[in-house]
Amino acid sequence: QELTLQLKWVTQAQFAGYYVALDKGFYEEEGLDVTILAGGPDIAPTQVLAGGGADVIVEWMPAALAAREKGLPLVNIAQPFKQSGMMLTCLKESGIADPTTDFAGKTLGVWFSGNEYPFLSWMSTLGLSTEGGPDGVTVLKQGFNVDPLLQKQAACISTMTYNEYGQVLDAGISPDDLVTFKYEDQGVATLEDGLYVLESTLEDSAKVTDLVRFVRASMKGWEYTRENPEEAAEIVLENDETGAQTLEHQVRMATEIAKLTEGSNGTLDEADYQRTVDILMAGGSDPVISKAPEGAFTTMITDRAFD
Amino acid sequence: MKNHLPVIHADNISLTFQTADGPVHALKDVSLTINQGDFVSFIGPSGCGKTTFLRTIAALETPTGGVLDVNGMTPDQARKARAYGYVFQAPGLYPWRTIAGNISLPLEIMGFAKADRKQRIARVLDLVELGGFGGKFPWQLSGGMQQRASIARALAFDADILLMDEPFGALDEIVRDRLNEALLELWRKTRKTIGFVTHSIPEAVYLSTKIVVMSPRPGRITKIIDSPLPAERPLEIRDTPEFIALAHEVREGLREGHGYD
Amino acid sequence: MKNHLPVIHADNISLTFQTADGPVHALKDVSLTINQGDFVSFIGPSGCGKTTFLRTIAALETPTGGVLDVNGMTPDQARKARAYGYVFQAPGLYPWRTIAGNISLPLEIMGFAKADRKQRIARVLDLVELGGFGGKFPWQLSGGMQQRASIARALAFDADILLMDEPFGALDEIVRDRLNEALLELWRKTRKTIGFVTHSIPEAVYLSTKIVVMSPRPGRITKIIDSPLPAERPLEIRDTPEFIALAHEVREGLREGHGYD
Amino acid sequence: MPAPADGFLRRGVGAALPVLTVLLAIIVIWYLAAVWMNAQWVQDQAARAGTEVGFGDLVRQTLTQDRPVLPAPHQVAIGWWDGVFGQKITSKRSLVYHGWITLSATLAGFGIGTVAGILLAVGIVHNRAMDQSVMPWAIASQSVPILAIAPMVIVVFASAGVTGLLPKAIIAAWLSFFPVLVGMVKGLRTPDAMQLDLMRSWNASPRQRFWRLRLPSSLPYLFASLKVAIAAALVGTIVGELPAGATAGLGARLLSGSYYGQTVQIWAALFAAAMLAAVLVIVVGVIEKATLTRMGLAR
Amino acid sequence: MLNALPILAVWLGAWGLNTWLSRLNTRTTRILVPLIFGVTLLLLWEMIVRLYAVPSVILPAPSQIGASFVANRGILWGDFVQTILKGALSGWIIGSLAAIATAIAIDRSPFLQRGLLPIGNFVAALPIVGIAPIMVMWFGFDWQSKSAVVVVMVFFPILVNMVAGLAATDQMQRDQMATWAAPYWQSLWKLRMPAAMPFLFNGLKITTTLALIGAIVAEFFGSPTRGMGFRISTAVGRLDLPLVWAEILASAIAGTLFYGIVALIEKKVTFWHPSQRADRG
Ligand SMILES: Nc1ncnc2c1ncn2[C@@H]1O[C@H](COP(=O)(O)OP(=O)(O)OP(=O)(O)O)[C@@H](O)[C@H]1O
Ligand SMILES: Nc1ncnc2c1ncn2[C@@H]1O[C@H](COP(=O)(O)OP(=O)(O)OP(=O)(O)O)[C@@H](O)[C@H]1O
Ligand SMILES: Cc1ncc(C[n+]2csc(CCO)c2C)c(N)n1
Ligand SMILES: [Mg+2]
Ligand SMILES: [Mg+2]
Repeated sequence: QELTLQLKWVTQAQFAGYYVALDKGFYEEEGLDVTILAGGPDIAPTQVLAGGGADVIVEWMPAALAAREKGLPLVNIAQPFKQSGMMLTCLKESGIADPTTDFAGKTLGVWFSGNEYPFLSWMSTLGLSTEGGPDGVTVLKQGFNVDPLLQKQAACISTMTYNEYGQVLDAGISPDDLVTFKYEDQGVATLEDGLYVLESTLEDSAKVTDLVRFVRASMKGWEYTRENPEEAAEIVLENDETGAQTLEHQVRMATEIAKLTEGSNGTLDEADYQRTVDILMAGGSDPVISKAPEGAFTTMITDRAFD
Repeated sequence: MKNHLPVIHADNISLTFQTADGPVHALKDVSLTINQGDFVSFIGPSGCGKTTFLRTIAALETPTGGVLDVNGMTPDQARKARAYGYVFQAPGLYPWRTIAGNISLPLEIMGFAKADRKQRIARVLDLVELGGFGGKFPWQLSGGMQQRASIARALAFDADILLMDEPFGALDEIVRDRLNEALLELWRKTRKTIGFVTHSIPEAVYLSTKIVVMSPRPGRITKIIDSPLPAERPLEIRDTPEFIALAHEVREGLREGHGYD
Repeated sequence: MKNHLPVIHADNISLTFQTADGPVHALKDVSLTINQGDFVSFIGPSGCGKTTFLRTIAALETPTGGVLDVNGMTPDQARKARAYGYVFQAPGLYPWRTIAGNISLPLEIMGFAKADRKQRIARVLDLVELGGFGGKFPWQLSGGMQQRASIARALAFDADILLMDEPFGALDEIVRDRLNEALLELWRKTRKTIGFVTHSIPEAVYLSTKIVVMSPRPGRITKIIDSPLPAERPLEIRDTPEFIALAHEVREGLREGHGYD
Repeated sequence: MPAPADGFLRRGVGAALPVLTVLLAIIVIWYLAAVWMNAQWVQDQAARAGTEVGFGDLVRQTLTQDRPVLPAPHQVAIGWWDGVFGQKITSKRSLVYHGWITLSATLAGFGIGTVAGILLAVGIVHNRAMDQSVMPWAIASQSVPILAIAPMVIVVFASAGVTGLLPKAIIAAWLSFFPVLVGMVKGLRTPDAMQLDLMRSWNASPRQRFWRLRLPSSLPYLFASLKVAIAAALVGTIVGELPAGATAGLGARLLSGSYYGQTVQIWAALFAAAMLAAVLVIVVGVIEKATLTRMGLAR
Repeated sequence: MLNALPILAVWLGAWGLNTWLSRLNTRTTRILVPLIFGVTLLLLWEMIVRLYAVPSVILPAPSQIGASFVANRGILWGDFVQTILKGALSGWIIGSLAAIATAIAIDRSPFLQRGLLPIGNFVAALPIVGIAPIMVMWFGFDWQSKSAVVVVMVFFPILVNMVAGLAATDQMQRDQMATWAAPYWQSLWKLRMPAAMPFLFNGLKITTTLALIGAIVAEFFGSPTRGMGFRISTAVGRLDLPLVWAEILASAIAGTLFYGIVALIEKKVTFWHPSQRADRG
């Protein structure tokens, strides 16, 4: 059975579980022929799914729910990532110590293309405008790297615990010179990498069986990754076609990712889901989603997978 | 020397171009008969319709009035029957073909067999004294040689009627003299019917059996002069009183019709 | 009629161009004296160095041998002293300037005052019978009119020496006759020294006080003919025996030096 | 025959000397700029470490940084050399491998664009309705931001089951058809009225007129625009590789260099792209020269 | 298959109409024909999207795009100002002026010309968009970095054209200047500059579209929260495809206008050039 998975971003250890499952033959064991498509800055996985270019996508829940409200019936079928790895990393010299008071008037780097929702929610809970000015924050569309911080073009930039933060350290800035605000700690964490399909896929029982097998094999891959981060990193490296990744960085990423997948067998925790929805709806004037979605997730797949 | 079979017969030809600035009467009520073997020169100031008349004969323009008859056909039928060899003022050779290739082009288009083409090319090259230059590209030749090649091209497919629009306009006087001699020689040998446009009075007088003087606005024929000169014409004939008298007559004819701006 | 002040004196001038195919002897041992008020025609087959000699006088080329003296100066000093009005074969008008603007251009460069410029432009436009066309752009005029404008431009700043390189080469015979008459008239009025290149024997004979026949490879003077014709020359003079004899002499001179290929 | 060889040599040196001088000047300016632009970081680091740097150290450190703002020429050269010769050409770290991916899409796009451009030009020259309809829209098509279209082209093609080289090639073709169209229309229209009249006086068919007159006359124009078009195709491919989730190719290499702030990698990829462009243009130039010489059009 | 019939019918109908109109060849039809062509394309697009039920997240219909264009005109205007006016236009102007000045400066030195021209020709053919990430790193997020990319992109094509233009006078014209003993600046102003204009405008026209590409590509590597490139990538993330296409439409309109304005100025400045003059007949 053929199945195509669209990743959210480029080939890196963030998606190690899937690559490991592919490489170690876990998918094959389940009788699946899986193709993994790497993502990129302007690839919106939701759009690829809608266009029929993929059967399953890795996406963050805010983007998925926003797309659902736009009329694209996305359903979460599994949630390998239990925790959020997102944070804002600031230079200490910028004088930011407390998010509630110190952000005003500062310039912050943010990722767009559907990744801006957690940040926007946070700012609206803080009551800060994102339109600049002394009482708001100036937002930059952050590119793909941590240069804005190194070049001091922004006071803070978005980083993931497992990726960009490490790059800041690699660039020669010591943790002592940095201040970090994890979304988890700020109480604005939303669910990240989950697996999503279209509602219509779930109406096809043959497809559902495939998905069950797919999720089971993927989670086996994640388990393997947690136990063998180094080997997982090597597998990722082999699959990276740009040849830009380094083993060192991927090992660190695999190790950090392990902390985020810890405690999830892939089944979505309804409480986490509810918290994410609440945060997204909390945003004052311009919430990411305006009403509580219905049928945006199903545990049927994971239930059958781990029965 | 004249042959009394009429080849081209124009009866009250008119041609008006519609332009943005209003109509231009390039030809008005032009009547003329050209017989088999005639060498007819057209002379007249710029814009008097010489080119237009030649083009009309060759069916490159369609008259807006009058009847034109070529060997009992319409000009367009005659064109399709490949009755015309046309030589323009500039040689207009194709730079990507050798001289032989250039002469071959119309033959290819008309579907002559390869062997036949080869033989014809050799013949006309000799005729214009360009034997041995067939393999050269046009830009490797002088202007005079190019013009001879272009005449060879028009001769190659043995059209009955040769139409030449100021073929020697761009050449210097000495080269022109030589080509004039060569053209006369050719005409004597082949007895083709030739229509020849020129700006030069001596050239017209030297070459023609019939000189047609035209005048502009509207383009019309003001005088037709039959030449009393013999067919055999050495270059020195131009210093004879007959020649000078004839040239004088042409010049007077020209001046009468000349509205100079 | 001649005036015996020498203006241009060439003594054994040679000019060799170094080209990829070896040296070209454009001029070899050319000696000539031109007096104040002379009208000198240069005639000869293509490539005999007529243009090169005119350009050498105007300091547009530097001779590789010999001495050239213009009013006691080197040609380059004379050029800087703005001694020359040069008319090229093509009109060479600037398409982005009107006719008046074109005539004005050398005047601007030479620093004439505005009012003076205006007056001079009006004068020379009248002289070449282009009054009323000052506001037109070059491309709106016929070739003959453009050529007259270019002559007007060379006249506007009253240079002592007028050098003209086949100025009427591209015109039809009738227009050419008119311009020849006008040029003679102008020369009679102003008594400028004129160097004039042409391919046409009648033109050279009709205009000149001195005819210089040249011959190519190497470019050299083969004959210098002083004209016995009077200064007053109606067009009809061309049908007189003196004229025809002179023309014949020039043609013979030409033919001698002519290596025709 | 020492003379011609000597002349050739002298001419060669005569042509090379000014270019070399300018190149040298550029390299010197580049080094100065590298020192100047990278100094800030060296000083920041020193300040964080609480030390002072002397001038000698400053220069040395600015030219050896891992993540320089502007890498020094020798760093780029080493990065490029390592990318081209330091790897197996099948390695994903090899610039040859990525260059090949980009090249194949470029050539495919160039091919599609050229064919499209020529066909449109032929249509325009022979059909007045097309002449008046197509040109304004062809110009408009070039103002569409292809970078924005690129991901969508990829998605639309992917949804139709087409992935890989073709979508990128389409984007390359989008940029390269235009110069071909413009040049070819001009070229097909170069035969003057006289040459067309000659054809008519020989009673040539439209087909003969096209193959024996219009097409050969247009070739010099075609080649001139092909040189522009192939460079444009390369730009198109690289732009197509940037956002569209391409995982290999020089564009992807530029981007992944950008992800990880590896300026040397960006510059090395940039130089590889530059050289690819130069080689492509030169190859078209050589073909042009050969063809035109054979046709007797090159003098 | 049946769906294809009406599409085919519209196509053939419009084609026939255009063929007929183009025969008339009047001033009105010369405007009408391309318009009909464009409208037909839009119509076909609309029909394909509707008849084959193409999801709007893949390809929205022109009607949706139009509606989005109208509804979002405030945003579109802001993006236009940011990307086109501040980024592309400023860069284009600076780049052009710099190129013209450089061309004049090296015009007097054959040595520099021989040194710079081959390099200029070479650089003009390079995929310069690749410097966008570097420029964002150097000049920051705002329009300055976009402008810088555009400056570098347009500089060499204009330089090469301008240098060629300054050399485009013919021998006779230069000789004329010599016989009048014209000093350098006079012959530059009165001869070489006007003669160079057709070449210069050739370069200016080519670079209008380059400027747009450069500015938008650079936004991709970092930008403030406005600009056409920013909006497009954000809107794709939000699956607001009609807005994406509205931006594309805006950019196409802006680009065509930009080109058109330059072409219009060209027509005014080089009115004398044969290519600008309607020939007889
Ligand atoms: N295609 C055309 N459209 C409009 N007017 C034309 C066209 N062809 C020729 N004319 C006009 O018709 C008149 C006659 O032109 P024609 O070319 O026949 O003159 P000509 O005697 O050959 O002149 P020349 O000696 O300058 O070649 C001129 O006024 C010319 O402007
Ligand atoms: N710049 C140059 N470089 C090399 N050779 C030249 C140059 N200018 C002229 N020649 C050569 O010098 C010779 C004389 O040329 P010139 O132009 O003076 O002849 P001409 O008598 O004016 O001929 P025409 O009647 O064709 O104008 C010719 O052989 C020509 O090819
Ligand atoms: C233009 C741009 N958009 C989004 C992201 C964010 N993103 C997508 S996946 C992922 C995980 C770790 O890299 C992150 C951070 C980015 N980096 N650049
Ligand atoms: Mg004519
Ligand atoms: Mg000459």
